[in-house]
Amino acid sequence: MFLNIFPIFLLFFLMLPLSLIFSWKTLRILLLAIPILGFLQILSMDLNTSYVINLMNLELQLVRFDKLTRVFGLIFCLAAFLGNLYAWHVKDKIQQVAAIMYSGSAIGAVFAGDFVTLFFFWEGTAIASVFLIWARRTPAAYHTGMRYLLIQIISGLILLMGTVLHYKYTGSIEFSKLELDSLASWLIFISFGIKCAFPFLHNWLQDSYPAATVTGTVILSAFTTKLAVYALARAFPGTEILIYIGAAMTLFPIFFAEIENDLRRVLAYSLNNQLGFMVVGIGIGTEMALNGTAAHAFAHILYKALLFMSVGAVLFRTGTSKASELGGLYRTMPITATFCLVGAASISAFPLFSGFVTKSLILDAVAYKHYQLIWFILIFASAGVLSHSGIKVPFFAFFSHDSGLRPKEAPFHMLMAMGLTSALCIIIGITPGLLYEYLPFEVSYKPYSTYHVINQLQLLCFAILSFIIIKWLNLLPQEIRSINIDFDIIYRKVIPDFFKHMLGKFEVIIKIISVVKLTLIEIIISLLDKFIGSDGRISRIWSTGNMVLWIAIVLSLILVLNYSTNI
Amino acid sequence: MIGDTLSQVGTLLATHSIYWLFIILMMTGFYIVVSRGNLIKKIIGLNLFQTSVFLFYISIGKVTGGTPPILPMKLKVDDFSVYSNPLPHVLILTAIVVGVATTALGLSLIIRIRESYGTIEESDLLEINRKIFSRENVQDLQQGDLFKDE
Amino acid sequence: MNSPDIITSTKSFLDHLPVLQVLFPFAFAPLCVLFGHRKIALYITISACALAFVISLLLLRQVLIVGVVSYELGGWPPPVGIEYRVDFLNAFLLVLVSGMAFLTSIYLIGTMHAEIEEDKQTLFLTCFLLCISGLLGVLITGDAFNLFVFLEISSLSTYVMVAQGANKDKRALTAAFDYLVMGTIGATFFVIGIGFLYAATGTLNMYDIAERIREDLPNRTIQVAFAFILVGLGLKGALFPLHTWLPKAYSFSPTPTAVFLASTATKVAIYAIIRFLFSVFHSHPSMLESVLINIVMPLGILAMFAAGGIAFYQRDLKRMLAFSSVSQIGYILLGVSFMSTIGLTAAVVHLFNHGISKALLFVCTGIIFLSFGSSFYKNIKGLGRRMPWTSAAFLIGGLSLIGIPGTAGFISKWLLVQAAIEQGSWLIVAAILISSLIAILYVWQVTEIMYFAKSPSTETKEYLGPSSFLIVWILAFSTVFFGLNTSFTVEYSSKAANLLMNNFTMEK
Amino acid sequence: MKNKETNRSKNIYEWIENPRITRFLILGFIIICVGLFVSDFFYVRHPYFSIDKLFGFYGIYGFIMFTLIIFASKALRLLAMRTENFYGSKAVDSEEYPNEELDLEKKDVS
Repeated sequence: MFLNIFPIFLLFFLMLPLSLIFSWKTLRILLLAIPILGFLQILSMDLNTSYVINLMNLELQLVRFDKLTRVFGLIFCLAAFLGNLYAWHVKDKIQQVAAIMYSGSAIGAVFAGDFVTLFFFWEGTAIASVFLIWARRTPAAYHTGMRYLLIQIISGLILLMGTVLHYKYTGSIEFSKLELDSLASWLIFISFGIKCAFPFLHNWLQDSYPAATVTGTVILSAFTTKLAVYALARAFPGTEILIYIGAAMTLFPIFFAEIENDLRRVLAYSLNNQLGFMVVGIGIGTEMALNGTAAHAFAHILYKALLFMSVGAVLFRTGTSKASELGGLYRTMPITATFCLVGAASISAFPLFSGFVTKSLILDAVAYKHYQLIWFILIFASAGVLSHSGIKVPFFAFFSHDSGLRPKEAPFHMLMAMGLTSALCIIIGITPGLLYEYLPFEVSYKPYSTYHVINQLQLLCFAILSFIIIKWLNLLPQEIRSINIDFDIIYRKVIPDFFKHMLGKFEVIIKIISVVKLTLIEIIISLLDKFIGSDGRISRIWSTGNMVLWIAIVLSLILVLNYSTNI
Repeated sequence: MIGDTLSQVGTLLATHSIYWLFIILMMTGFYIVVSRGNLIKKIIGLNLFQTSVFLFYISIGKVTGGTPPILPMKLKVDDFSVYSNPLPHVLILTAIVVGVATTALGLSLIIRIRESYGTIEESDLLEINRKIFSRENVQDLQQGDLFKDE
Repeated sequence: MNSPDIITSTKSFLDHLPVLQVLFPFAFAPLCVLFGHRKIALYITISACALAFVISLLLLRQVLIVGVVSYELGGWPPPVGIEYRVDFLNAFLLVLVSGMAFLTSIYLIGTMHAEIEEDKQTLFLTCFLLCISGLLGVLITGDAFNLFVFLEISSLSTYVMVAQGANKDKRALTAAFDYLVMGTIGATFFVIGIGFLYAATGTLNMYDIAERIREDLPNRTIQVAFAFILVGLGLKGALFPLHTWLPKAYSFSPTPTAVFLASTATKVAIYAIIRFLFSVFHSHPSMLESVLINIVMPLGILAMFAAGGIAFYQRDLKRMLAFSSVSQIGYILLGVSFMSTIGLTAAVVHLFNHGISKALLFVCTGIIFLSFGSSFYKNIKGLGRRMPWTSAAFLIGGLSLIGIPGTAGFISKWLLVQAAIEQGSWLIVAAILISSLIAILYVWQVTEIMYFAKSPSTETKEYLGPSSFLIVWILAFSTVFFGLNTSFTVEYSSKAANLLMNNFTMEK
Repeated sequence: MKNKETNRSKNIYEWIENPRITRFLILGFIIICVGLFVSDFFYVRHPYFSIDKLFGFYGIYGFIMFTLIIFASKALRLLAMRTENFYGSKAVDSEEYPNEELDLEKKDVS
């Protein structure tokens, strides 16, 4: 049946032509309807089907549907729906269409069965998503978007190089498990790594997410990195190096998040840290670990979106998301505060919230494989998550000292989106079986054992206790209007400064070049104007005599040519 | 070499004199179309040009010593008599019709042009048309950037 | 023109398809005048076009079965009598022309009363039908002189159709007059060429001429005939420096005329060029080669760039589209001049695809013109919001002009690039790609104005009757359809190209 | 500063401003912590490694690590902190969020 293998991304891409035609009123509804349709479609599709088209001697597998695809497809549709609901108030057509194209590309990439299709959607996500940053419409956002786009496109190009090499080595472009044994697979690995924000490749994430619009960040947070997690889970399960990379990823963002002032950037660091858990799961590569990764990605998209939504709502009402400017908002935004607390509890993995039932899968998988050090790092990172996402974000935004701001409660559609997401977080936390059913492998895991619950509560409660004591002693890092340098200083400051310094010495030559360039351009433009401009030699109206003369010229050209060559 | 060519040309002139006539006629017509500004004169030139081609066709059909390709009703038919090729004549009948239609259409267009523009001199017409063009463009320029609000 | 004796013939209806193809529009044309009422005339036109379209489809099927359909007009066997001869190439283009005629006739339902003065509508339709029959005749006939007659029938009626734009802009009159002068000279050149061929061979049947000149060594008569025919037809087909009639004729004529002409008239002339090159003069390959490579190819490339550049400078949609047509014809002639199967395929596919896309663009422009009274860029600011349906369709057509994958234009450009690669001429590949960039420029300019400029008012104002709407979206849909599904276009074109190239390679 | 009659009834977080309740809650929280710590006696533990066999390991680990994080970040801050316009106009940190997109409605506070 056709419907059974319908490429769902088409549904999303349809919005681009439709957006040219329909009024914004209709489009808004379509923006919500399409993710729902996609969600239902995925639910109704038969497992292990594929849809192949033949394009210029390449077999492109547009749809490859199995359990791993399904769980990511479902959460992407869900995230698209929630993100669009949250953005109901936005009247910026370009931004919203870019958002839906972005989610469509991500879904297309998840369904891609070969590297060429994957590349297409890989770049699609890059190009579509940058509009969510540019939609802020400030020069700074433009520059940030360009930096983001550059890195994303480079990731795509590396993927393309890897694909070409892979095809050369193996003669296949199928997107399946790879071994890290050739240049091709390393290139592909690095390309995935860039999107997955591996250490030292991570700065695009913290750089761009706080620069996006209120609603854009929510949507951005859901797709790009989780797409990379999916790609890694598909191509590199059980690759040991991922375990160490993942551990490093959980570790270092904690400290940066703790001292970061912009709450959206705090969340971006925390996103990076959560990705680390998933990457470790992929590195372990057992069935349980991969289940854990998929489940954690699922839960993570929801609670991370929830946290971004609540901070976004604060930004929407107060105009800032900086911790130093906020505080005490619970007085007038109690509902948002509650949802934020739900998100915080989920991400900190309190029992009965979604993070708990998914993270413990990964932790146990690590423990079963006896990676002791890694396990300790992950536990440490869990405490770290609590410190910045669990406590810092809600505390500084809604509680803390009174900032004097008295904004209105978030608009209804935002509350709806946050409410739905909160409900999902809690539902998954209470009945993990619902989610486990859709995981790539069979699950026989019971998260709610006494041992687990008490251990987790001990960890969290004592950490909170420590927080209370530190707060009481007034030793918390203060919120100061500031930024913190990270690895990106290398390419944002050091290298450009170096080049500027170098180029300064050749100033004269540069000046000459620019002058020559300008005069050349002027000459070309004047020539163009003279010949093909609005009243140019060729483009102006000709008299009949001129026209007829040209006939004679062409004719004689042909005749002369014939006479000269054929005698 | 040159002498050879000259003698060749000489024989060509002598044996194909009728063709040269048509070519001169054709060039005259062509030249009129190119050089005259008056639209009616242009049509006349066009006519000359076409007619010369018709003549050229008819002359192809001529067979030396042949009779007209008409079957005489009363005379006895001589089986061995040579007659000219009738096909070009027939073709040219069609072509003449086309030529007449073209001339008629051209002239009626000239009437309409005269009604709307008040002139049938091509230089004047060109000037008027270019003025209209530049007026359109000037309107554009005055508005400056197309993206400005109105 | 002889007409067949249908009643006494023992042949079945299907055997008479070739002549009926031309006859229907031709015979229905006087009916329009006879009835005199514009509504009745319109329905007569539509039914004639519909019949012609159906017949062209039947013919195409027949060609698929039989290969080449030959029809003796008046019962005289070919070398003596006039022969109608249908093979893959003209069967394919017959579908294009009659199909476009049919769509244009439907488009006329909603727009004729606004475009053409009331008392002239009947006569306009008569001319329209005559033009169709002329174009179909050019495509179908196998007789060189008959081709001239049909060419003139279509041209004469075209001049009249162009002049009908005079009630909106008086420049239509001078445009029509210039077109008349140029067209007549072109046709006369063509006749001179035919005359020389006749003098050399004593026959007018194109296939017979081909047979007879094969035995001759290349001689002056044939060379001169070739030069005259190429220039004469090149003029009708708007070969680059001979294109000057085209922008004026397209931009000042009523839009239905522009729609029909842009999608068919030049295409038919180029068909005639291809026909003469590959079915008549193919026995003199070295002559063809030197002319094609030294004259036609450079002119084609020049057209791609110069006309594209001029299109970028235009400030009026109609003129922009007209110049872009000249540039696209450059692509087609470039494809022809490769003298390879794939190049010829590219040319024929582009004839078809460009016909559809340009018709779409002109239809949209027509609707814009009717809604705002002009199609200047300054009047279409923010059109994306005011006329969403038309603008969207226009965008699709524009993308096809550029050659974006997923549109018809991509297929032909892709084939053309392949042909160039096959020739190993990377310079030409670069030229094609760079000229596509120019196309991006002039399409993007319009898109930007349509979608990103602020419009003076926001009310929707779409002059879009059900018939125009239908036509716009049929054309938009087929632009996308033929961009995704190439089985129809590429298959037939490559068959046609194979057939033509066979002639050619056999000679070599 | 705010109208007690209208707002108190609406807000679910009103208790935070009451020091008695907060003190009581913190006390309760400490009791819970102690309870969790002690509860290690009462259930079967499944330690994965040797260290987490320790009594109350998770509590101790959590407490120490949290403290460590806070102080380590304070140290990091000394190293990494810069002014907001360190990257100049090419980063969003130095600018305010553009207001056109926002809906900065204030709650009516009389």
